[in-house]
Amino acid sequence: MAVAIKIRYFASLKESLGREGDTLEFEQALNVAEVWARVVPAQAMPENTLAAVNMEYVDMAHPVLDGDELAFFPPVTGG
Amino acid sequence: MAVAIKIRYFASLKESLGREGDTLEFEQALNVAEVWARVVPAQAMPENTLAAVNMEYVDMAHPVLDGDELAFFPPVTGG
Amino acid sequence: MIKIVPAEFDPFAEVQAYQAQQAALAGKYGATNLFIGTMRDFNAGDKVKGMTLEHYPGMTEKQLERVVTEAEQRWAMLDSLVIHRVGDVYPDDVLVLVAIWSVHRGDAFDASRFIMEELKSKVPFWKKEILVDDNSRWVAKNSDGYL
Amino acid sequence: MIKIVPAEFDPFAEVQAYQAQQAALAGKYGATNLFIGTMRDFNAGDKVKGMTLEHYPGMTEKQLERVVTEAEQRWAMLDSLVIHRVGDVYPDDVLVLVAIWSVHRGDAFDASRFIMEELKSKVPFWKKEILVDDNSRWVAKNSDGYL
Repeated sequence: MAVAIKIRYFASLKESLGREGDTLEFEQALNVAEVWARVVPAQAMPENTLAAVNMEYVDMAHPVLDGDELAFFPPVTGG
Repeated sequence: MAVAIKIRYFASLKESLGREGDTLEFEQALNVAEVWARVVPAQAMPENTLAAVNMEYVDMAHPVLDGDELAFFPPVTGG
Repeated sequence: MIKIVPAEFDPFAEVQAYQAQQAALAGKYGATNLFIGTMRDFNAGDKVKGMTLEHYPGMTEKQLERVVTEAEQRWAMLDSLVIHRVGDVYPDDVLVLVAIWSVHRGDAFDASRFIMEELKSKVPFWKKEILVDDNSRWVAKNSDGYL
Repeated sequence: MIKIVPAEFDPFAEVQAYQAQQAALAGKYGATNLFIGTMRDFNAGDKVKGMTLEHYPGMTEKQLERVVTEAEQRWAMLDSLVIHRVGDVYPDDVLVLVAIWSVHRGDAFDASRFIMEELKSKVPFWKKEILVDDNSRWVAKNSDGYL
């Protein structure tokens, strides 16, 4: 059964990748780190990259499910 | 040589003594506690009473000099 | 209340207006603490002429709500108002306001500081600075506010 | 700046006006903390309808100056404004404002809290509460703001 997810990039990560996001369909179960390897195969994930699934922080081993919105971004610098 | 000082009372102390202050002249050297005993002989100094000489906090053994303004008051409760 | 605003705002007017609307607060709060973060014209040794504040619509609000709820669980807060600016900002513009109303001062101080530290370390906002030579750079990391 | 005022004041208007006059602050401060103490309509389990704030003219200012100077020696403050009300006050009246401007937030938070604790424990002000039954009583002691 195919799983479709949406991936979003923010801030310096969005700039360095040159795009705001990706979509990905896959068959076998993937976690956050594995999604990165699929959508950004040419580049290792920058150190300190944060990940969120459906707007909640997750670690890199978190499984990604059908319909999820997965976001990657650098450390936050608001305030 | 006579020494003359001014004594001031504030807040609940002023109310319980029924006056804003006293003046005192004396010959031998007195400290803060001894001044109290002279001007309020009928009443022991309430626990927690604070004293200031010339608007700086002092302890009860602090000597009082000619022209000093000595103040007695309860714990402060501003803010 | 939490607001993300794309235009300049006056933190004092916001607090006055908010407080005036909260009838339940009248006579009940003894302490109000306001923290206001303002854009400086310098950072890390360089002059800065402007900044863009990016956020993650949806997640930013969700994480801010979580931070305020956590503060409410830890301290006796009567009310709070948090406003954060996004978009293009300039020196002297207000970036963030955290206002807390409480009965006693310790709660207002503690909750304000907690919310600011959590906001700075966990809520998705990112600053890109524009230097006076028109070069721009992303701010890499917020400092710890206790140091 | 330190002010002892015998009439109602608006802390927000005071801070806005003061800040607007300090040309040297523009662009230099990243953090402003305001602590505002307001009269509640209750204390120690009783309804309170008014209060008289007594002070020791001369010593009050002197001790407040000392507190602010000590804060300036301990933290990197750019500026400060402290206003304390005296005389007859009523619920919802502002009693005290402590505003600090600094480059970084830690200094503004720490200095505000320090000044409030010192003010509450060392600066000569005394509160006499008037209860709803017209009985009055002196407040015996301020609580520790860290508890």
